[in-house]
Amino acid sequence: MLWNLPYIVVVLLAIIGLATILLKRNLIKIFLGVSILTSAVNLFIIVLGYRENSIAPIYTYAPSLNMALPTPQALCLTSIVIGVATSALMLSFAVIIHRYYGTVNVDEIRELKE
Amino acid sequence: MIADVIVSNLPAFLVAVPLLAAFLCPLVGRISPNIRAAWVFAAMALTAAIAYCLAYLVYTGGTVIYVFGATAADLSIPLDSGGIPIRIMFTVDPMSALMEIIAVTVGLGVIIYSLSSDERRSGLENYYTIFLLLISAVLGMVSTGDIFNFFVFLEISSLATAGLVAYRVEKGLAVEAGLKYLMVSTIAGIFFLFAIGILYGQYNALNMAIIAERIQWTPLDKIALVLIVASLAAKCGSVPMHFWTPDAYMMAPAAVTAMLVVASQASLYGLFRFVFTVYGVSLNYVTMGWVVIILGILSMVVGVTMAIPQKDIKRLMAYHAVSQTGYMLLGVGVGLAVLGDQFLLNSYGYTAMEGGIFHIMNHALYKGLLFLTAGAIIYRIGTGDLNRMGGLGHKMKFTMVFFIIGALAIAGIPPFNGFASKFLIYESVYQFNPILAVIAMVVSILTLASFVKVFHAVFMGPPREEHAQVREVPLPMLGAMAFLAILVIVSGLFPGIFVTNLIEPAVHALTDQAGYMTIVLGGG
Amino acid sequence: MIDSWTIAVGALVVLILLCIIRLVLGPTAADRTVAVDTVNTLTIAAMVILGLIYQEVIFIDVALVYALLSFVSTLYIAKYLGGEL
Amino acid sequence: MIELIGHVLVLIGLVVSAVLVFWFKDLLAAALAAGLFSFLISLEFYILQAPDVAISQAAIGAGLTTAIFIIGIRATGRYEEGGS
Amino acid sequence: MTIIEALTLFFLAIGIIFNTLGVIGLLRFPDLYTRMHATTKATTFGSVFTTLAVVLYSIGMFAGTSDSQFIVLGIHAAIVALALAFTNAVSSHAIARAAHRSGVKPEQAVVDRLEEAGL
Amino acid sequence: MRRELSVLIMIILAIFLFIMAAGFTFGSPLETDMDDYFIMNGQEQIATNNIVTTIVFDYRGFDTLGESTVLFTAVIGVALMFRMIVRGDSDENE
Amino acid sequence: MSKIVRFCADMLYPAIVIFGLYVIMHGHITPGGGFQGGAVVATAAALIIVAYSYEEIQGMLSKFLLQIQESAGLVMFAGVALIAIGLGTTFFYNYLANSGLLFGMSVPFGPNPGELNTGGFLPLMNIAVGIEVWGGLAIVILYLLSGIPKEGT
Amino acid sequence: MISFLLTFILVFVLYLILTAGSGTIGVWSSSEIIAGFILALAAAAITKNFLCRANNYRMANPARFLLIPVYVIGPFFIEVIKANLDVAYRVLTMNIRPGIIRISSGLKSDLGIFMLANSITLTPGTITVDIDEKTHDLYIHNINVGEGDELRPVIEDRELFALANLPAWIRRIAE
Repeated sequence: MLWNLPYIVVVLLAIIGLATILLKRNLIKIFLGVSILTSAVNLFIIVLGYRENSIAPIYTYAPSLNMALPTPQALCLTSIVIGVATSALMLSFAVIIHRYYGTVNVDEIRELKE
Repeated sequence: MIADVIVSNLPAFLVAVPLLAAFLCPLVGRISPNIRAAWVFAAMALTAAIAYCLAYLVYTGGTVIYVFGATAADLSIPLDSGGIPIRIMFTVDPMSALMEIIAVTVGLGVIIYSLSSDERRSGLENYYTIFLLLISAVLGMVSTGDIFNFFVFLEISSLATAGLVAYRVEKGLAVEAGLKYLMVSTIAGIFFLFAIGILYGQYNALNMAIIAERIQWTPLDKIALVLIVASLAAKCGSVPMHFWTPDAYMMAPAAVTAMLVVASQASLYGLFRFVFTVYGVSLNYVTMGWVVIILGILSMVVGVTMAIPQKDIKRLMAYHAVSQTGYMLLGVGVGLAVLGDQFLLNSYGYTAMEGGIFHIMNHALYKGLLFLTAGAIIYRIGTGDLNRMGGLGHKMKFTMVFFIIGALAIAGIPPFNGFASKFLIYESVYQFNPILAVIAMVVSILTLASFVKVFHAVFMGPPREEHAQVREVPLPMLGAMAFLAILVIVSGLFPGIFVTNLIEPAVHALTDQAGYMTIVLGGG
Repeated sequence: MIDSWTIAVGALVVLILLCIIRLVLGPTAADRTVAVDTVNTLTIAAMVILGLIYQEVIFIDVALVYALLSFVSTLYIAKYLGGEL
Repeated sequence: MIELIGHVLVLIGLVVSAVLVFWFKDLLAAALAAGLFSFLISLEFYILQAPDVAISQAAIGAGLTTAIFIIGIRATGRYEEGGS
Repeated sequence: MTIIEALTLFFLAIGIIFNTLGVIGLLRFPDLYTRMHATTKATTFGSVFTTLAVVLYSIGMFAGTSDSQFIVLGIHAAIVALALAFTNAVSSHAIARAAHRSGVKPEQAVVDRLEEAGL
Repeated sequence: MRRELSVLIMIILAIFLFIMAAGFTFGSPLETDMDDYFIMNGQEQIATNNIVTTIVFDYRGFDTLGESTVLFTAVIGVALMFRMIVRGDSDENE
Repeated sequence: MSKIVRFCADMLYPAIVIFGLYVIMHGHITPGGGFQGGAVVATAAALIIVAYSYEEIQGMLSKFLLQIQESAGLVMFAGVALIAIGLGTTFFYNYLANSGLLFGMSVPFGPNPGELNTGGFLPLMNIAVGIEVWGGLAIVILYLLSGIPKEGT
Repeated sequence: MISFLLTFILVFVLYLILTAGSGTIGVWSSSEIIAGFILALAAAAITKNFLCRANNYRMANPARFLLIPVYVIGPFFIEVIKANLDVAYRVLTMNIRPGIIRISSGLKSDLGIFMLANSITLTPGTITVDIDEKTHDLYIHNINVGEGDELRPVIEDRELFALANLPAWIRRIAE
């Protein structure tokens, strides 16, 4: 019914995230791109596990036994925590870099370049 | 009884012991420096002992399976699950065992070195915490038989490595190098997760063996393979994505650099594991083999040509690390290219792969040794600039000897271990395609030239007056270097022992996809 | 009865999309913050009603987490805008 | 039918807010758009019957990530071009 | 249709209307403070009313079936409504304060005592 | 140069990802046997109603240990980064 | 922030903490669990941090305590899993499920509202992870705040 | 100690409200009550310094406490509805005179000023913009400043509310 629209959205999000990473020059903006890319892959994993007319994989009063697949949700939880850990570390790097160079523009902090 | 319990749970302890030690390290490390050093050393030694015991078990008794959370450790398939492994499992085959041996050996040497060389720095309790975390991540990566678990350990190693590379925050460059590494590995990790999603979505499984059984080589599988190879190649510093390596290797403390080599090789191991075990039979061998070969050749050539004009000793060595990674890729790639043809495989394919995998081990040893000597030099004279060195030969005799051993080994001069593995690669690659062998030899000669230059710049020449106070480095650092140097010499003098006992089982385990699947899926 | 809930959710989602227009236009960052804050409120309402539509009591907890936590991020933005961070 | 339209609208909102993150020059506005993206993706998880993931996205994505990004922007400078 | 159902629908309609008015106000009003008048109050009350509609629905269902899940539904929805009213008031105050401090001045204002006080 | 290369990489990846998107069908997973096992047996074996938690902490508990370790690593990394600022330490240079 | 926000933070802090603990505790019945609940409690700490200035925070939240909390949570997590080895089974074997001890009740198959006293060691692990995530995320925010340059530099 | 007890009672009640409907002791199950007790002890131990920061235990009196819902449902609600109609009229006719005015409240306690500020914010037409930390005077953005009010430096708080004297209620509850 919805055809593959969620998958298409995943692809679009991934492309936007990649574009932010590759084309933007500001470190914070790049990190925002990374977080979008992470969200895209999370959404991809969740969408993989969705079944038509299913309920959440938690037994409550809800009578139906047609449940969405639980494994992708478990994987996605792991992925979200990894994402927040990575962005915390990256932001701390950016803060330190700003203290040394006074800027977070990628083009201006390339001192290592030959 | 207790011994039985410990032996049957060795794979769990292999990761749990360094992890527990790391969790407690920030607290224990605050008490006093001596307790911290004792704690770290004890944890590392215990881990090494566990790894050696496990490797012994694997080499004598065949692949060890450990299922987390099952009633029995080898119950890979529950009785009521209809033939699917549902839990995470460790599958320690000889290849994994080899990597574990390498990791803990280098790790032990590096810890001893680091306890002495880094003692004047600040934040050491956190530093050693991350060090232990990195070691446990590497051990987990090489042991696991589950693709998502592999991803988790990959991320641990990414974050830990980035933290270690940026350890010298008083230098802005270090932070920049760490950030660069973190960006590359994060994006690689995200695409790796995409690949996991594709494989999971098609086959509803996360275990390597069950995916290997079900895989059908659809277009989606091809995309997943491309994503996996690209991300892991970026992590191990192969050529198209090698730009992070020189910065990271140069700015990290010497001990960390030696460990970085091991971490990169764990990614390389993951690449091999995915290509051979997960995709295996369904793969188009020749194409894939040539892709790996071309990656390897490019890495070799680009690495060595970039290395020659370098002015910084660690940066130069970093480019050589890229170049040496190419040898491994070349050897294994040749093996992969002929994997479909049993005759060619027997005639030279196995030899090539033995060369490539032996080179992993040798490279970890001699490159670790070289980085440690470079660290020793920098420890005493405070700079890595080749132009500001010279005449250190008299002041640092032992370091010079160790440097010579490492340099000769990396250049492939007999009787050191570099020669042993490179020779295996040359002779087999020559049968496969002579041009490749010639390129490999030329690269080797260029490597030798480069190291002769370094040797001359550092140790020869007249003594400079600003280095008048330079003395030999402390004893633990010398001990660590000697430890690795002896291993280099031993594996160079008796390569046959190593190849027959360690490398051959590893190569056969890597190429034997059906055997892997039988062990995991048939062991109900 | 359920249909009216569904229509309500549809209306809320349309309103969320309309708020994005203010996010695009908003001349100052404070305007954008107001837009995002509005989206929070609407999202919480939509989540509560969706929980009822799915007949799953437990889903309400998500809305509760949301209601309590989106507040914190709004405060961070406000503190930054006010120049006190 | 209405649920379907709602679902499609949420997906469109996701793409639009992601484009906004790319497009804004003001990093604070970009962080705000990322927060909005987080809310919407959490709603999408909710619609896709993954309440566990929706909670963690709400708690981590909407609450904490926005906060640490704001702190990061404060520590490094607000506008994308022209450095700090 | 019982009284409770009718009341539920009424609350729901009020909530949606409030929300719509709030968002229209967000789009149409000229400056920040008037927009905040429109949005924070209208959407807060709109969302609180839709949530209260859920509470009413659960009360009605509990009276009909005496199933304990409707207790949980009603109480949690009520807590959501409470939290919404509580936090939205404070956050709109915080935004207004921050906006004034960051230099956004009210348009067509007849008087600005805060500017004069210089806090 | 760099910009063109970036656009090229993005186009290649976009093609890949669109092929990927076309390979799956929304709402009907291709195979479900492992997850059906979890749904049918998880509640009984672990005595837990939330199947996701069952997977996160029991069937794939080791992943969760790794995941917590990732967070721990990040925190220790952040502490390592900010040690100069917080305590005002400074190292002797090498 | 102004007095109103500070007072609101003071009042909401216990409420969010108990709500986070509720999410942690009910991880095996309702959506939620250690990570989500831990993140909620960490956000409560973030609320306190945002309501007061950085200097005032020093007396309220101690980095050292949070560090201990984080380590303790992880050690508890691994320790609970390691006990299984002592009982003769494997790492992460759920030895408490269906045992009748603490958290060891059985649940009937099929739809049911759930009971707190079930789940084997899952609630213990939820608590452990909750403690860890709480400490970890709060300490990250504290460290990042310390990186903000002082005025005039 | 008093603050610990008060916090404990508050969080315990909150936990019980959250878990209502789980069993048969009242509407709670025994395990929920035990767990709630332990968790409330933990939460109170952590947060005891926050809830009663001002060492002001006046609100522990149930008579005052229970007045709050009465206040919200009664006068506050009436005021909100009246103000809503007023604002709707002004929005439709665009007959607005916005401005920021200063309100003197005379309230001393934090809770009182908090309730007044929130009441003002939630009443359509007015937003609390800022607060004078010393005198507890509020600065309010009003969508329709009364004629002549722009000239007065300070305005009494009860003049904002036409129907019910909200400040008097708040004073009764919180002072």
